[in-house]
Amino acid sequence: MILDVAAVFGLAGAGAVGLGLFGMLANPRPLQKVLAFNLMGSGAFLMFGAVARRAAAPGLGPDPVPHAMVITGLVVSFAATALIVGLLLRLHAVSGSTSLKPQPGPRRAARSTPASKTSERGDAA
Amino acid sequence: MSWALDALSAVLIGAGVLGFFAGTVGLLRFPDTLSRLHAVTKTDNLAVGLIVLGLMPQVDGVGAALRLALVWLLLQASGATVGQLIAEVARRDGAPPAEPAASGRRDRGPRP
Amino acid sequence: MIGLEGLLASFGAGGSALPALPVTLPLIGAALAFAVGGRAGAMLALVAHAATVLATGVLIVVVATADAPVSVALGGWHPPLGIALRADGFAAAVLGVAAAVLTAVAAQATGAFWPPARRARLRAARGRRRVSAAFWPLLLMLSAAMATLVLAADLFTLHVAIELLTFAAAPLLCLDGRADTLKATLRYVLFALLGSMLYVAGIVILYGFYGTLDLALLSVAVEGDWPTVAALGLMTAGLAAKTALAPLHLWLPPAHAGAPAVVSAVLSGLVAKGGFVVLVRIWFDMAPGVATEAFVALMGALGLTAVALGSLVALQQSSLKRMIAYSTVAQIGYLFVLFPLAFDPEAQKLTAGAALAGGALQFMTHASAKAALFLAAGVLVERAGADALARLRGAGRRAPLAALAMGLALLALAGAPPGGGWAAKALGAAAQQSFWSDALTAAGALTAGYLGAALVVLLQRCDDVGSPLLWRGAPALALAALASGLGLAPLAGLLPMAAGAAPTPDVAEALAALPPLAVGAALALIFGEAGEARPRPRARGALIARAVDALRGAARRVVAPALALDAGLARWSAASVVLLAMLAALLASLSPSFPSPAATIAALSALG
Amino acid sequence: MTAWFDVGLALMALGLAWRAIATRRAFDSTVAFVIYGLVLTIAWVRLGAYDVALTEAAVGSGLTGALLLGAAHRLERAPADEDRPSAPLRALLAVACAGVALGLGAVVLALPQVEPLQAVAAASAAEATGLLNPVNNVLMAFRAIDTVLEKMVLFAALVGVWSLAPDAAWGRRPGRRFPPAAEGPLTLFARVLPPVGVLIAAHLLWVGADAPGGAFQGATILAAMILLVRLAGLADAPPVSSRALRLLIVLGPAAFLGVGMAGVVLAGAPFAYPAAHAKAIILVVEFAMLVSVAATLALLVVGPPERAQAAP
Repeated sequence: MILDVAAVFGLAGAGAVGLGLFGMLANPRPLQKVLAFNLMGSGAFLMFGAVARRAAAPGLGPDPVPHAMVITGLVVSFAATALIVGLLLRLHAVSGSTSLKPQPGPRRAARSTPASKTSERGDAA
Repeated sequence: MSWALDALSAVLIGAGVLGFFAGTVGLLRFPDTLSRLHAVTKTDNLAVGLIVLGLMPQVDGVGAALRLALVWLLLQASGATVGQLIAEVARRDGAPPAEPAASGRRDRGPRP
Repeated sequence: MIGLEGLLASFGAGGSALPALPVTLPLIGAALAFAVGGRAGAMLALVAHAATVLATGVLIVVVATADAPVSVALGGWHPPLGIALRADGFAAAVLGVAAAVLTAVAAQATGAFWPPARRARLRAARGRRRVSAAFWPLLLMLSAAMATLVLAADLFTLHVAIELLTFAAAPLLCLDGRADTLKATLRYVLFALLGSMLYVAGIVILYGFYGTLDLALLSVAVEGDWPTVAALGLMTAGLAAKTALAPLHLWLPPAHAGAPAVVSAVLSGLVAKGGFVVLVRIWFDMAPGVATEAFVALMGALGLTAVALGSLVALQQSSLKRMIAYSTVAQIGYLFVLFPLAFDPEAQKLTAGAALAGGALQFMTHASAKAALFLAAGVLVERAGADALARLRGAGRRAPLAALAMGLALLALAGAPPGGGWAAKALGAAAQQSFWSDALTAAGALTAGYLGAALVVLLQRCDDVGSPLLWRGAPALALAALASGLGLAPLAGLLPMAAGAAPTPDVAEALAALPPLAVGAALALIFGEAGEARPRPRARGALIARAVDALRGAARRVVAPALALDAGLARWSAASVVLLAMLAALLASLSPSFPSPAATIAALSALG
Repeated sequence: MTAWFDVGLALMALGLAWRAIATRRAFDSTVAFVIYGLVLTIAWVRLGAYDVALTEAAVGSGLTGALLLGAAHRLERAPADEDRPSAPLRALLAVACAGVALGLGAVVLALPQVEPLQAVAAASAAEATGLLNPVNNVLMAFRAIDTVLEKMVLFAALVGVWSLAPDAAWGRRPGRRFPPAAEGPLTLFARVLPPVGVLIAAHLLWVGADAPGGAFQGATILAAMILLVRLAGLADAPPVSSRALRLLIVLGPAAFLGVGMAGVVLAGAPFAYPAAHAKAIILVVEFAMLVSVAATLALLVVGPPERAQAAP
């Protein structure tokens, strides 16, 4: 086991995946969940960079295929971020909050029972 | 000849790094927005210039050297503009930009 | 067949471009429809879809008559450097049903989603213009993404395709711009992205160890060592999150119940199952030998959990679309029972035999029946202006075709011959794993129960019949007819059934389907009026009525905990824990040292 | 010495990542994320992935940062969300996530020194396209379908973002209106920089054939120029109902798809290029994509139409 460039940044990528995963799962704010998603993605891509570096051929440089995939992945992540930010801003404009907790709206409240407090899912009799 | 150029590069880049260091110390230690801004913009412009000058003998070809000069020019222009904008906001709000200026004034909650 | 070959020749060298057409044609259509806009744009979208259906039809015929899968190396670059599109029987079957669902959805959408005339200057026209400008390009991109998912033989291309599927589906969910649908969409997108990042981490590992992401090349290279197991565990957990396998279904019911019915039809019918297609590719095409007995048992158990939870919650819903949405949760579970059914304990690997054919049939039946249910619900709800079952009383009488579609879909899903559900079960039973196929039969009774409960309400007598909406239910009916006739379809050329093994419906089979249907009818009567307070003629005080009421009360109390469980699982933090626990369980079950359930049971009984 | 530099860089990235998820204020964590992106850019350079470094700086840090900063600013007064996991639950999640990270770390350390099959194959196949930049070969030739689908993902995201417009604003100009600023440093900058930016974008596209760079990186710079001009109030985006704007957006994907299908006739397979003109065709497609992607990226940052009244 050698701690070369690939290993160092591969480990950093693994760490970023863990941190991003924790952020997505544990952070209550949607905007920071998006940020955590980006961290998770960049961590996975960094691991891909380490993979490419490991496959470096003498005189050729790193394997270009993972690089191309990382570029594609970064663009897809940006599109995802843009879409979520748009959804969040719209939600904020409509409801004044960015909470994702499903709450019985005025229309639903009429139909759902008081017991189903946490969600609009259990509107049973 | 090449050792002379290398030495020149080393001196210029070393001076640039020193400049960056000074600017960063100023950013962290100066009391108010405008003086922090002053420290950063002045020394950084100079430091980037020194580093670019120091790199010029190391690149091959006039084209690459010209591109380095372009990088320096662009950094100058954007640094100057952003400095102006931050100063403008700081003057208007009276809030230090280290607490993000444009939006500021909400109290910091405790760390999670 | 000469005509066909002539047609093929026009597609280039021996029809090499054919598998690419279901991907590229809708994408071109989406771009054109968006750029042109308005009614002309929507017309272009329909033309592009028609062309896609035509290409898909030709592809299906070619695949059915060819001996080997039809594949094309894109750009002439062969794997590992390039990417191959590969159309096998499974792909052709899924493509066919996807084309049918999308056609029915497009037909229904020409009503509410058709752009208003250019001269319409009303404020409402502005909103409708917005909705239709988004709907048609996104529907086509969704179609292309689905085609790529079943055709691409490269794990990274599958990733991009599944992202395209998510991003095309998400905006469709919240076209109405209401806060609750926006919330549901956000939860969907965030959870789906979480799943795709786990998937990406998995493919990074695979690339690191094998140097390729091509399914065929990987299938000869993979071994069950621990990095491979880690990669497959991450990918499976991620895809389970994307496909809303209960207990990771937090986003699905609110999203699918809140969206416009036409959108729900395509989302529930196709999009929700996209992750499952990738799982089939990974486990059956790429790493069948890595699967362990514990792993397939875990997948089957997760599937049955989803079936039980989804069905029990659906039984207690008071709104039609929510009920259908929970039935989607149940049906995603059905699909996962494919894993234990297809596992060959002697060879210790997954086999692409009759069980896989049954799984494909389940997929096709659920896709078409589910889309039919949502389209029918759309017609009924639109007419009544509400989707609470209490306000839909008698709605089926006004829209008889929609009600008939619901009835046919019920029969197909509950496993009555000659429906697809019945054929799937017959094929599953042929796999000799009686526990899992018996469980499926029992689940069919639950399906008949909740759908029957809704039908009872829909067909009740009501005074205000109004003008009938005769033809609006036609697309739904067509899909339901497809679902309930799939058992007769000549699929032996596509799906891995032994020659002559295709089940034939006869009297005995019909009789065998009766007990679950009878149980379903009983459930329908017990839960038939869930959620509505109809004044009952209590004054007579008949003993029987009171006994029936007591029975109903008891039955409802028995299933009530499912609602509480479901509400708990809908919380983000609960779903987080479940996701990580599922990942851990998958990894443990895949590790070769993990004892198989059969061995554990044997050891336990030896102890006893 | 070098190893310590890398270790320091990696630790810095992880520290910034921690700050980005652990800080309460969205604005602060976004700033940490942007700096994280810049550190990552250097990491990519260290890994020898210059094309990725350019993309990371431009998109991962730059455009994503701009998008998130704007959103953080607008959502600043939003009430805090309540669905916060309890402390024991967070501890449990933290342990599990640490487990995932450790597992992935173990995988990284176990990575074999595989034979660089793809790298060799990519280098030897490069002559067929005439491009010397291996990454661009992969993007434009070997894995062209991925690139097409990725462009469609961007397109779908734009359609989705636009569909979030309030009904009353549909058909109007996207985003908020930036009032024309008084003449000042920003307006001067926004007049001086764009011509330089256009030159740099064209340069990146052109050298991308043989050196790090390419249509996407160029497009990001163009998008930044568009956003700068808008920010300075010098120009506004055209209304979303504009046919010209829509054509501009689909030009790139449509050109790529069209060339891809023409490959069936001209070169015998979809997404194949006739060998004699491969480089020229790829450059034309890349130019179309440069324009479309630049417009799409900028519009994604600008957001949906939200002005109910037509702009004066």
